[in-house]
Amino acid sequence: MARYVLRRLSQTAITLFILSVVVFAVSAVLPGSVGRAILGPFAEQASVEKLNSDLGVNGPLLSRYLRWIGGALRGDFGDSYKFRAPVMDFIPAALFSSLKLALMTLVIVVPLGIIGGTFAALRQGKATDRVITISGLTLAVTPEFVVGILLILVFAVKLGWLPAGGSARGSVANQIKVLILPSLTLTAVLFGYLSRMARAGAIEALASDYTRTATLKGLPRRTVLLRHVLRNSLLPTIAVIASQMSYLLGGLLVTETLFNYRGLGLLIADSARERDIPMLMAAVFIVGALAMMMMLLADLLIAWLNPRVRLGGKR
Amino acid sequence: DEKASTNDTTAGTGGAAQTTAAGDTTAPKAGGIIKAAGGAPSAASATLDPVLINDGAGLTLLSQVGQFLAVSQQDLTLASSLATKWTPNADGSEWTFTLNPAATFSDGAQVTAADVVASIERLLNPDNTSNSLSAFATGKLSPGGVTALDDGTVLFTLNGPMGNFPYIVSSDNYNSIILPASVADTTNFAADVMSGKIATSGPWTIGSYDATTGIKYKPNPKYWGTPLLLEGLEYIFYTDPAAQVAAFQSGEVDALVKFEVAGGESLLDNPDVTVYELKSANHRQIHMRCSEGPFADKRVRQAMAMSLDRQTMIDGLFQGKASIANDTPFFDVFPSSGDRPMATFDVNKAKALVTEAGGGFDATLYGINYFEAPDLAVLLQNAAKAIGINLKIDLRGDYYDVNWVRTYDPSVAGSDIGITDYGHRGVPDVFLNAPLKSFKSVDDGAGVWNAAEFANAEYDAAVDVYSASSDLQSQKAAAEKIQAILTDEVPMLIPYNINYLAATKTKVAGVVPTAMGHFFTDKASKA
Amino acid sequence: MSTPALEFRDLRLAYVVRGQAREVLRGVSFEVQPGETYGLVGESGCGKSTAAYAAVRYLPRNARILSGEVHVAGRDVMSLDRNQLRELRANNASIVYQDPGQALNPTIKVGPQLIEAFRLIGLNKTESLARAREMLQTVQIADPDSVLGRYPHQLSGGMQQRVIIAMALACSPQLLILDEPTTGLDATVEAEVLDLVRGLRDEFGTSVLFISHNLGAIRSMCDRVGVLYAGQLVEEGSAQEVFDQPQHPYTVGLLRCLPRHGSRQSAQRLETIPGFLPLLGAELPTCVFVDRCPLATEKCRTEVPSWSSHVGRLVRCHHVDRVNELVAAELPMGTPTVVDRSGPPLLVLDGVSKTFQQGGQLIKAVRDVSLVLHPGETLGLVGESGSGKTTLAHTVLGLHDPDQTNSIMFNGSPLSGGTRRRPPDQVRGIQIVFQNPDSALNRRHSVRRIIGRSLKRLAGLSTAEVEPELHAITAAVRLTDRHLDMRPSQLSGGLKQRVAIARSFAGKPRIVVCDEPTSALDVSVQAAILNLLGDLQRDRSTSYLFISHDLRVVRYLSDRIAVMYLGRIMELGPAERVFDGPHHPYTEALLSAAPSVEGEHRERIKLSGEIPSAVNQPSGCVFHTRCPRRLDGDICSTVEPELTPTPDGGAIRCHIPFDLLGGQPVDVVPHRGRVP
Amino acid sequence: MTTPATDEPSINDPDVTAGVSGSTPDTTIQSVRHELRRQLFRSKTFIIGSMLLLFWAFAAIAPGVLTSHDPSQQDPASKWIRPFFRDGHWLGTDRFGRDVFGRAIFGAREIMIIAPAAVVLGTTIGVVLGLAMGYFRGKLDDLVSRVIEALMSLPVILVALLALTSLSGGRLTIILLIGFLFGPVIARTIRAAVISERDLDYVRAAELRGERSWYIMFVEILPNVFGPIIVEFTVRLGYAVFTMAGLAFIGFGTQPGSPDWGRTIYDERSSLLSNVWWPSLVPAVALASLVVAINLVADAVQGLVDR
Ligand SMILES: Nc1ncnc2c1ncn2[C@@H]1O[C@H](COP(=O)(O)OP(=O)(O)OP(=O)(O)O)[C@@H](O)[C@H]1O
Ligand SMILES: Nc1ncnc2c1ncn2[C@@H]1O[C@H](COP(=O)(O)OP(=O)(O)OP(=O)(O)O)[C@@H](O)[C@H]1O
Ligand SMILES: [Mg+2]
Ligand SMILES: [Mg+2]
Repeated sequence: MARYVLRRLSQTAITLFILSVVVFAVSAVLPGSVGRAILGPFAEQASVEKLNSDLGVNGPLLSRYLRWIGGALRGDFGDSYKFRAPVMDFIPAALFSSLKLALMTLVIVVPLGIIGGTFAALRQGKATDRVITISGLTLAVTPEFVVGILLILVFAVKLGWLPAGGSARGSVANQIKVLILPSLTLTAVLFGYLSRMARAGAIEALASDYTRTATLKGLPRRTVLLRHVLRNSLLPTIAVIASQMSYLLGGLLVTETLFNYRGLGLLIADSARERDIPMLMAAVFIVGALAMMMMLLADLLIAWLNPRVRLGGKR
Repeated sequence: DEKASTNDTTAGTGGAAQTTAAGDTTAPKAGGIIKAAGGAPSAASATLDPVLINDGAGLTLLSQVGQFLAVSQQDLTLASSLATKWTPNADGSEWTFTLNPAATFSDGAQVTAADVVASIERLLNPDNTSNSLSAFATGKLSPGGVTALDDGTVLFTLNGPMGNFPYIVSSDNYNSIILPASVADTTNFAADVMSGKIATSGPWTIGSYDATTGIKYKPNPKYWGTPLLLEGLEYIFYTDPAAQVAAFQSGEVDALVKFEVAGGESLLDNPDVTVYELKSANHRQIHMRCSEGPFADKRVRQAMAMSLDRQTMIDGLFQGKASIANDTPFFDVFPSSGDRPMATFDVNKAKALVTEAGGGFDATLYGINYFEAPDLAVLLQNAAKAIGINLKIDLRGDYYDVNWVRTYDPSVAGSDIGITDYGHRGVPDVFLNAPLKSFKSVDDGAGVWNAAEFANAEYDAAVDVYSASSDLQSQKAAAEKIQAILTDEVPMLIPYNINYLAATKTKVAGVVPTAMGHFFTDKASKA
Repeated sequence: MSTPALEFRDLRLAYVVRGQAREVLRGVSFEVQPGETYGLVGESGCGKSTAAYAAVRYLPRNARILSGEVHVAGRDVMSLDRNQLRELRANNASIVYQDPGQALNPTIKVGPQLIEAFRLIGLNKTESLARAREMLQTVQIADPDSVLGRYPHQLSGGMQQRVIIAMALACSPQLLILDEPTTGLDATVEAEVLDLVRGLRDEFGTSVLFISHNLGAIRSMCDRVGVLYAGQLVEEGSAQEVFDQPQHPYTVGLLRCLPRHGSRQSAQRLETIPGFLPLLGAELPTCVFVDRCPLATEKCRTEVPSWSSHVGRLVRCHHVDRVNELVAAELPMGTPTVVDRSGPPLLVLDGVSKTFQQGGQLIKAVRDVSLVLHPGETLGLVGESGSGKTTLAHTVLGLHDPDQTNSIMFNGSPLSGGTRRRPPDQVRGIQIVFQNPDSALNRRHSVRRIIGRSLKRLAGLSTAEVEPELHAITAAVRLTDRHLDMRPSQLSGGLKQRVAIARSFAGKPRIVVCDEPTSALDVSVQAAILNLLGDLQRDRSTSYLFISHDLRVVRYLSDRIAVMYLGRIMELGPAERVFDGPHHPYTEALLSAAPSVEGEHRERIKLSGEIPSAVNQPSGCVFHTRCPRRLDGDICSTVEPELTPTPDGGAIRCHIPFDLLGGQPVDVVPHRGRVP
Repeated sequence: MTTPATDEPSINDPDVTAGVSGSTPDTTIQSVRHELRRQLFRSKTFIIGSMLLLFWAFAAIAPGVLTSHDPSQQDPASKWIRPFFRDGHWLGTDRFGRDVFGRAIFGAREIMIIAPAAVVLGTTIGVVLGLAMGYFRGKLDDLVSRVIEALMSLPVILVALLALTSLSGGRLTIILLIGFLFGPVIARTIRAAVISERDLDYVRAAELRGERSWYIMFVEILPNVFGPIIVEFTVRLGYAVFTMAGLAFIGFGTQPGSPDWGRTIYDERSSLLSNVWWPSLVPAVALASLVVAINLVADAVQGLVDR
């Protein structure tokens, strides 16, 4: 196990490096004059050029990258063009809110997905199965901004039960109230994929020899399902949850904008619009790193759940 | 004389009652907090630095704490604020402003001429790269042009005659709030106001401010005007207009500082919503390049103008909440506009013109892709198609990415036709200069945004005459000449000017939005 | 009389395939008395497993009972409701099947899985644990506690199967069903597992339904056997009698397919059963065996023979009286292959070693192997699983680089490591027939393409020349042109193996490695393949490196035999001597492990302990940890014996002098099976 | 003496009589293909799925046949007519009085061109990468895997967002973007499949014929991983369609006025708040139906491939 962990860690390190290059490269080719974008149309050209040189957006690429990554390693992603303050003054808070949202979403979608998927697997090929799969799929492909607005329309505007958005502050109860609609929006999108995976995993486990053994032992069906089937079908599901993490974080961009929820997603959307490149890079990089960590965690978790890996190969 | 102050001596905004306000019948009740939804200030405005602020969100926030010499009201006439009266010399090249002796800053100090000089000169100083430079250029005011005659009077010496000058130091030029002369550096304005380091004269001071989420105001204890009714004022920043409307509908906020018809339809005929509809000079310009390319031929440009069914446009895009414009910046909001011939809608004539000019062609329509511009683009496309011109739409994130204006960077291609947005101004001067006057150099402000590459000596002269004239009659005369030229040459299409829309819940009364984007709350109350 | 533990009453069962019910069991009737062991034999696909699972009503969704009943301990299985069925499975009947690796839940420790079984019969935690421990001891697992704490993958196949058996016996069931419990296990392991079952059966008085391909195993285990063919029992009687005087033509054929004790390929061909098992669900208003029966007459095609008693057993045949006509014909021996030992050997291995690096561990798969192979010679390679046979073969083929270069000489010139680095004639010179034809043939390519490509590459033929050659070679492996346009998936196992053989012979190889070429095939098919290999060798005087678990087969085919253990050659010599002795203690053990159909029962030489891992091998003689003839003193455990030459040109790696080594096979002991 | 003594294969060798005795399953490739086809057309999912697909494909090719309305034909007078079947507008009209149904039909084309093109590109990249990684393993595999992980850790929409600001959103851009975003993901799946294939003996056999690597990869292995490829292709097709809609949200993609579904859904979404649901929900449903259709077909195909 230790050896495996080490290998995965080193791999992740490399991946992080590549990620940083990718992020920098893409951001570096952003066209247009940063200064002009910041100062606006009616600002004098002189002002624009002055600002550009102040921001040092004209240096050679490599040195700029080194400066950036160097800072990043020290947790300093430079100053925001927009707020004229260290990017890191803004990201942690945003990150925290986003994680809250992500967590809430997972809390809803994971059990839902697994139960739905397993249920579908048990009714494989029957109507129930079809309904679950297709409805999941349909939700998954309906853009967040449609699902979101519908939710707002119904629960915030029409029924007035829940707030149409805002940031999760204050009492836990209040925070949860704020989080429900956005996380439901994300749930709608993720449920399809998750249940699909859970279903596949369950079907495989159901067809396996050890399930047959358990049944022929004379175990009650419930025990067979809970102890033997689910236990094994969960592994692939965990994997997919992790790989969907990056997807979830992507969904944040749209969802947070829609619900005016001040998290990384909204921060990224704003920074992109405002050409706040240091902020954009930092945020995107962190989102990527986060997703990567999730994959890593999932891999380790799976490894740990799977004795084969945990305890090494045969005997 | 026209520009002399009205007898209104009340401090603050002196705004007229809201135009379409529904329920401001009952006597306003004291107390309560208003929560307003608005956009987050842009990069330049993020610290609320009065020198740099360049967008609606920024000015809305700034004008809660800072005050101007005069306030441009909803009817675009000037009301006194820190200054009680202003008078020009004979040719309107010198203006004398008399300050209100009652006016004080939040630290109790009186507002003096020295403060005015310091504040305005800060904006004029090129090193500070203020957003207001172009405005002052139009206003013909240069560094050193401001002098204090005594504690209570300030003299503005201009480079030439300028009839509309008072607007340049009014709320119209939203950067020009007056701060104590002692203030050296405004780069961290919001923070400094919060900490009391910078004293301001407005009804509110800043309680807390987070450039990403919103701002909370608390009453200015030493406010010199009529006492506030509200206990507090709060702005929440939104990125997505739809989100704003949703929040407003579901009652998270009491007011929308500004909203668009598209997406806001549900508010328009809603019993418990007060909609404020203000005439404004906010408009879109569709420039057509006169120097080269398919639009170089005047007849093609005229044809384009005739191809537009402007009334339908207005109905379709704004549910009528806009006014037809005649491809000139002289909108019905401007007193100086005078009475104008209505633009004609005549597809056949347009077709004919195009054929004369050598028949239809393909072109790419560039433009911004926010506000209603995408829809406008579609409408233009349809209209053009009808007269044999095929427009391929290519809207980019925003104007400056594409550099389809060659004035700053001759190397770029420029564009034959493109849409951009112009915000509200209290006077047409900026519109007449930046995008239309012949471009000479970046430093000489004229024509810096002349995407149409329109160069017409006659026009330039006419504009100079207009700017110089300080009385309405002569302005109207000059205006008619200008309009004649523009409607004949058609360097740009200006199909409409959009009414400014703000909304509050009916329980909110007494707020005074302006087309510029101010949202004065000094007389506001909440039931 | 007591109620039978298991009783099939004319059970007719079908699988619904594409809306059609296809009959698999065509009226099967038999019973297993309490304490009796009943064997079910028959070639693959004849319905053995179906019968087994029908007994516990664990049938695929598409299975349909057409008629008949199955009774376990007197209860009609098909009429039970869900709970009763559960109880039946929990208390009365247990089943053990192939591939123990899959049968245990990989994510749960052995303990809990075993304890579960005891909890079911109403014991509490502590009791269950105690019983689990006992039970593991009963199935002869040395340290139960450590095993209880391990995960399935940490156990060897044998251990896993033991655990499963323990689990099956938890409820001390009346009926234990074993569906090929030892297929895929080593002969040595198999023997142990069977011993175990035998012991437990006697101890618990359990009735056993025992299904196996391995006729030897069946004979050594069972009191009575039923011969199943196409879903019908064709013969039933006491094991001894059925195997010694088979009464049904099918049984006769089945037994004759096996190489007879001591017979040699060069001496006689094997008999085969022509034709095929009828299609699943085919209409058979006839004798099911008619298409393949040498005695078939018109009557057989028109009348279904009755299930009638004959010389003390049940037979389903119209011509029971004529079976003795089926005397074992002495098949004419083809001209035996002349092994040319005069010239230089074709292949010389001189101290070949192969070490794998895996996760920082060194796996010494092959250690210092030296061999020679002469033209036309067949060298048998035997040894338990993991002993390095395949690795050695692959190294010769150039699929692995040997640890030190130039340790292999082919035709006088050194063989370089990778195939890609070898000159064409070396590449075509050595080819292989893989164990599993399914994975050895590209499922997406047609037979024509598979063989054609080899002809192009190896025989270096142009597209034009390929066609005639193609027909020649397919004919040589007894395929018809019709097969050329088929995909492997459309061919039976035997046909696939023929294609594989055709492919390897395409380039007229000098040496062909056969890695267990028949272990995946039924005996009747195996016979045909072995014949084919023999013929090809005779025609082309090819040399074989023949790897197999099945000593009987190896002996039948090989001139000389090499016995491998932990990557080393323990013994090398002429087939006769290696089999009849004197031989290495390990060889001796291997031989004694294989049960024979002839039913002579040697006392089995038990090998204590597990095969040591190839990673950390024992000091001294690698076999000393299990050696039954281990010498007193610590020489065996400290000094690795040399491979010392024997008079017959072979060699043995043992400290015991050659002449003192176990001579004749250990003396025969009386049959241990009990006649009811 | 009845025991066959001769070595006449058709008599003596059991296997040879295959087909003759009719005892092996249907024997020619054609018949197998035929069988597969029959299987497919038996499965309801496939029927329904392909019906829908065909419908949209048809809409993409000949929209004019399905609707008489010009998708860009504006009519301010008839703005926001409600569904259903009022004034000749099946599903009502949008804020320009354009026929919603008509736009949905015409909108199909954009997606039906872009999505497949993008996925073909992605699959090609994925297959080549996956084959190389899976077959060669080692350093190459490690490196590429890392890059892929890096790319995968970035949400598609973020990469698009970054790319958007530097590229102009044309059809080609989107195809390239989606293609290159999906390539790595697909590569991962293919790689896994290849790895399990390369351990099979037919690859050994090929090596023993001294075949070149490319031959082994593309001629021997590739046909055997068609299963996963087909599945990936269809599944990704679904994702692509969905991604396009997402791109529209960040203003990336087709230009205003285009009836493209994603774009329309985005443009019309705000009117949802005024209870005007049809202009945005109709294309949304169209989108869903297309993706569901694709997946139904995918499932059916997968079901067969798995056999
Ligand atoms: N679920 C099923 N649907 C259709 N046919 C099946 C099914 N299960 C098994 N068969 C077929 O039924 C026949 C009998 O299968 P069964 O497994 O009982 O044979 P067997 O004697 O156990 O063979 P083997 O010795 O290989 O295990 C085989 O031809 C098999 O292909
Ligand atoms: N590619 C490989 N990498 C690492 N270890 C291997 C590899 N191939 C074989 N081994 C190890 O080498 C040893 C010999 O394996 P090999 O397959 O040669 O034995 P075998 O005699 O062929 O076994 P079987 O009879 O089951 O085929 C085993 O311990 C096996 O685990
Ligand atoms: Mg079986
Ligand atoms: Mg092997």
